[in-house]
Amino acid sequence: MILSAYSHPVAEAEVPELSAMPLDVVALLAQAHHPRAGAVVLFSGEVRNHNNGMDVDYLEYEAHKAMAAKMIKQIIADAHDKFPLNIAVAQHRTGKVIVGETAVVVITASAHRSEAYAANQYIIDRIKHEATIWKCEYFSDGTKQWGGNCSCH
Amino acid sequence: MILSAYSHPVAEAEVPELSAMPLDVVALLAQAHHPRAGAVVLFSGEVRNHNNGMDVDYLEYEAHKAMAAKMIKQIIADAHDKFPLNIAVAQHRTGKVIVGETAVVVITASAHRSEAYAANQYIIDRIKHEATIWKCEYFSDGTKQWGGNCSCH
Amino acid sequence: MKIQVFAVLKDYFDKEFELSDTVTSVAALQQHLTQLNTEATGILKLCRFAVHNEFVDQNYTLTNNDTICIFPPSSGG
Amino acid sequence: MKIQVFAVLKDYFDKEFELSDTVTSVAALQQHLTQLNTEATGILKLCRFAVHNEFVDQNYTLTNNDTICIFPPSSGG
Repeated sequence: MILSAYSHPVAEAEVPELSAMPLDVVALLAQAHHPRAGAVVLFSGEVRNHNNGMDVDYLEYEAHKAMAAKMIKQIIADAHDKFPLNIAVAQHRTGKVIVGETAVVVITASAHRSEAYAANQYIIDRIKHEATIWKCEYFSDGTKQWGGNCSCH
Repeated sequence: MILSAYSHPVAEAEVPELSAMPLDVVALLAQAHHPRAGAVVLFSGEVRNHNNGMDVDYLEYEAHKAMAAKMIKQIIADAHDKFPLNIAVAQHRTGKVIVGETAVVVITASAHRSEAYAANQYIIDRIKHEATIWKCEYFSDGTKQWGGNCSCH
Repeated sequence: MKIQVFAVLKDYFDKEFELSDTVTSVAALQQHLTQLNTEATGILKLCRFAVHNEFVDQNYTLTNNDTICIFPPSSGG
Repeated sequence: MKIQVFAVLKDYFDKEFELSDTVTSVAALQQHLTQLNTEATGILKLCRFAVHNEFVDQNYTLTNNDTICIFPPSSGG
């Protein structure tokens, strides 16, 4: 990364697992470096303008925040156990999220890229399926639809 | 992404495949959005401070630029054929790259995340193994070593 | 006991309500809620239950001071 | 013909040099270079060859006006 060849690796504890404000993906990435990590993988789950043929206006994410934060922390810890990671961070939006905004971001860094990719997928899969977070889609025709399908299964 | 909810999707042709200057990963990511893409995956291959037990000072990338650029273009085109991608961009450094800097970046965006991850890995694997680009590692003890092992195989 | 429901369950129940009836297990609570609103039968079968921010299973013994959270399947991301 | 070598091959040959000898195929060129520097035998076997920015195979016919690029295995990333 150009910005931060010698920056201090991001302290994972400083990244809140949930945020009611837009996720600052760029700032998270700019910090996610480690001198021993040759591979950094970032996933950004973004709100699409359509789903199942319907025009999407915006989403709203409801969460049981205390449990969701605890679960994301545990998923990150499990990822560190399973993969040799230098960095693993994840952050999920709550509240209203408009088309094009990021709903969830996961960043992993490892010495080798296969593990950075695998850990990244492991983390996002578990967050989507386990964390106490629910999406409600609001469509252009005024209808809404609760979760079930994630934006990018 | 916070910066660009309605930004114009990055025009892939505008991103040069090779760059002698530090890669602006953040700027590439900030542009890499598409209203139909629910999943954005970014890979950044960064220079580690050690390799095979040796302290690395810096790397130098040599390239046959015309052929490397053409090959990366073709790999991106092949990725579009194989995967339903909204965006695929890749950029590789040439010249001297210091520890912590990005040597190569790949960004893919798709409606669904499994394809964004798979396409991203497909592109970086082929760039590393096929493109006419060679790494030379310069170690703290004054020795150097040509390629063979990539930073994050 | 206090019941809190989340997400799509709010289409079937109040977001938060007191239950004066004496249900003594998660299984019994699930059964009781199904009777309150039969349309929620299917979704309730998929739900997870938590007390004091910990998931609990069907056999968990409920007391009148508990707050029980009921979660439909996650749909984050 | 003009020969350009890349990366680790520069430890064995000049980066760029003229070859006056008449070699008429890539296979013959590879053989010729092996004789020029036997230490390069192993690495030359792994190399790819290109003429006019296109890869060419062992049977490709070389002419005296060609510029031949010789590439060791890629090590980008």
